[in-house]
Formats: sequence, structure tokens, C-alpha cells
Amino acid sequence: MNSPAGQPAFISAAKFDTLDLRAALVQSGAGAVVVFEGVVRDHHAGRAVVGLEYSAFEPLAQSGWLQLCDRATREHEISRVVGRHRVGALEIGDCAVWVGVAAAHRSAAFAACEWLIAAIKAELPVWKFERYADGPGAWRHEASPGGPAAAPTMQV
Amino acid sequence: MNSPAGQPAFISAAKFDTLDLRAALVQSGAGAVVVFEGVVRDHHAGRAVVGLEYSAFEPLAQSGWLQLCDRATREHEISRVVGRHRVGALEIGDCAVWVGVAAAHRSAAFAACEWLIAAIKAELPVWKFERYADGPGAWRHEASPGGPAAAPTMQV
Amino acid sequence: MSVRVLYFARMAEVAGRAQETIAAVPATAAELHALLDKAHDFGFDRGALRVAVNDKLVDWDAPLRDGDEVALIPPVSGG
Amino acid sequence: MSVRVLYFARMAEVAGRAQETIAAVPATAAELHALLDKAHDFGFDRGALRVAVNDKLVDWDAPLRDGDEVALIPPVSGG
Repeated sequence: MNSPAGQPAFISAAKFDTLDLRAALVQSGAGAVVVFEGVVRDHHAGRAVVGLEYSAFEPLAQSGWLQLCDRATREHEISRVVGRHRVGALEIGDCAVWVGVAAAHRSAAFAACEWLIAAIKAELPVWKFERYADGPGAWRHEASPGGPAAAPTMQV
Repeated sequence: MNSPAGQPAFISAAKFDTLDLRAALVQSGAGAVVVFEGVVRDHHAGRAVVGLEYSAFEPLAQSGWLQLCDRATREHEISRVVGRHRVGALEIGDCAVWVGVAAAHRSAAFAACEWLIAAIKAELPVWKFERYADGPGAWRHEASPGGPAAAPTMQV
Repeated sequence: MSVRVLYFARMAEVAGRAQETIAAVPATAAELHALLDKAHDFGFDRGALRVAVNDKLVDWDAPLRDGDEVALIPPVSGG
Repeated sequence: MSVRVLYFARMAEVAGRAQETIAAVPATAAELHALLDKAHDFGFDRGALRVAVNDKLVDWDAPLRDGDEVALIPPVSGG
């Protein structure tokens, strides 16, 4: 599924094929690949979580993601970025977000990957709904809004 | 293939099944997974590389790897570490080294993963032989020897 | 003369809908927000929200035009 | 009375073999290294090498015993 701009869609309702995502990075010819995966856990703040749902404002998530990729590529010596975020109902153990960076040297790949996941969590219009074992579910709204400048220093 | 201590072998002559390596991390129940992959490039220092060979002193690579895992687990809040290094003949694009860390929080996973790959490259008895397109191959011996204390600050 | 409004997450839950059409065109995004917050009492300070018009983030004083699609973006929780 | 020596990478290339048996037991790892470096001229300063006896890293002044397996570890290049 591609966005109108021909870029792969950042938001995906389908489970990721992580081998497929990884292949795009390895094929770039870079020597260092760093991948972050956010995995659905079975608890949050001491409460048992039975499942999650994510929703997104897709047009803005897509354009925001492309801006983050541009900025990461300007500020780090990296050769390729691949990212995807699930929406819809997720189960415990599902991959919610996948961010991979390929670079000639590993320090740039690590730095860009860590910056990108912080920026995704701080900025992109995606929301999590947690379904609890012991009561009704809830939307989470922890992150503060902020422009791209705020993202690198935020720990969300 | 397991080492005598019952730990999976760090050194592997076979191609990695990266899905399999990843599964062990995701199954740990941690929310954040960070993976580093070192991929064989087609050049080094401006020369075309047609292939690589790695050799290792396996008993010491295995015991050294377990020590690095212990240290990473003591110094970072992480829940699982998986690592593997290829030996034998590798082709361009093959994964030479794979290091994955699972943790409750991503900052610990990033820090431990970056420390581990630096320590692997600085310390473990593994050697790379590069086969060049334009002449005979050569063993590489860049890294300085050093105890574990030297590893975190080294950029190899 | 109308604008379409998009709600997400808890704001959609509170409003009981993911979108609605307002049969008026307030002068700015801020005026539209004031109107909607009075109607729905979303429970977010405006300073915690962002606003997009026709898929682009804008300032609250951005003028609105007939047919605009306005998205109110509460604090995010992806990843 | 002998020790077995293991060579790796360029040291194995220079020695023309991956291991050899020395029909003597030098008092220490340092003495064994001096003997071997004279024979093969490996091209590494001893300070660039590490040494393991029976799969454990040791200091150069570690004593050797009959039957020990001694691995000379040149600078590494894994990853």
C-alpha cells in the first residue's frame, strides 16, 4: 500500500512482515542496520492489559513521518529509513511500531533510530486505547504536543 | 546448537534466521526491542570487496559473549539479550553479526545494544578476512585488545 | 457555508462521533474550537491540542473558509 | 612434555598453520611467545596480543604446564 506520494504508507492496519521491512534496509548496501520495535505488553501502570487499539489521523501521520525522515537524513549520516505504525486492534506481543535505519556507520544508525522513535511518540497523530482486564478501556493521551524541535529531548 | 553451558552458541557457521532470533526477544514480554545488524558491504577503504570470511576462537568467543551479556544486564535495565556472529565464507549482503536487546523501556535497550556491539567488536576473538576484486585478500586486525573496561568508550 | 470537523481518541469518545459538519464558518480555528469545546466539554486545554486544516497543521488564528476540514489533535500516544 | 599452540587469522597465515605442538614447556606464556615469535616473526608487538591458556585469558607471566593449550590472540576484527 503506497501513499499518493509513492512512499510506502507509515500507517498500516495489517500486521507487519518484519522480514520485508528489514529487507529494504539491508538492500541499501549500508553496513549497519538498527531496528526498534515497540511490542504490545500485557500490563500498564500495574493493570493487566488484554489488548490495544490504535487509531491515527492518517494524512497527517504520513506527512509528519516523511518530515521526520527528512530531518533524520539531514542531521545524521544515514542511507535509508523504514517505518511503520499499526492501527486497529492489536494483541499482546504484536509489533505496534517498527523503525529501522541503515547507515555506513553504526553510531549514526543508533542515533537516528532513537531520535525517530522519540519523535514518532511525541508528535505523530496516533492514539492508543488500552483494554484492561479489570474494567473499561481508556484512551491514553500522555504525550505533550510540540513541534519537531521538542522531539529529540523528549522522553515519552 | 547449544554451548556446553546450555546457552545458544554465539558463533554460527550457518546463516541466521533473523525471525527466529527476534522471536526470542519478543517472547520476553518486554515492550521495547532494539536490534543491531552488521551487514557485509561491497567495499572497504575504497576497494571493491567480493566476499568475506570470518574465523573465531569459539570457546573464548562464547565465554566472552556471556560475560558481556552479564555486564550489560547488570548495568542496564534489560530483560533479554540475543546475539550471534557468523564464521566461514559470507557474501555481500549477509548478516555478519546480530545483537538484540529487549527491555521495558527503550532507552535501556538502545544503550545496552550499542554497548554490546562496541564490546563485541573490541574484544571477542573473531577475525575478518576480506577478499578484494583487485588483488589478494587480507586479514584485518584493527581493534586494539583490551579488557571489558575499554570497550564502552571504544569506537571500532 | 460549512466546515467539517474531525475528532480523535478521547475527543471522539466525548463527542460521541468521529466527525461532524458545522453549518457555519467561524473566522478562525480558535473560534471554531471555542464553539465546539462549549458544546462538548472535551476536557483538554486548548494549549494541549494541535489543529490541522485540510491535512496541514496550522496556528489557532488561521482563517477558515467554506468547505474546510478541520482536525482537532489531542495529545498523542502512539508507539 | 609439550604444549599445543593455536594461531588465528594473520598469525596462522604467517605460521602456515593453525596449530602446532611444541615439544617443551616454557616456564611462562611470555617465554613461549618469545620462542614462537623468533621462529615465525608474526609482525605483532606482544602488547597487541592477548593469550589464553586452556580457553581462559591469562597474563603473560602465567606459568605453563605439560599438556596446556595456549592460544595467541591477535587484534580482533569481528562485527
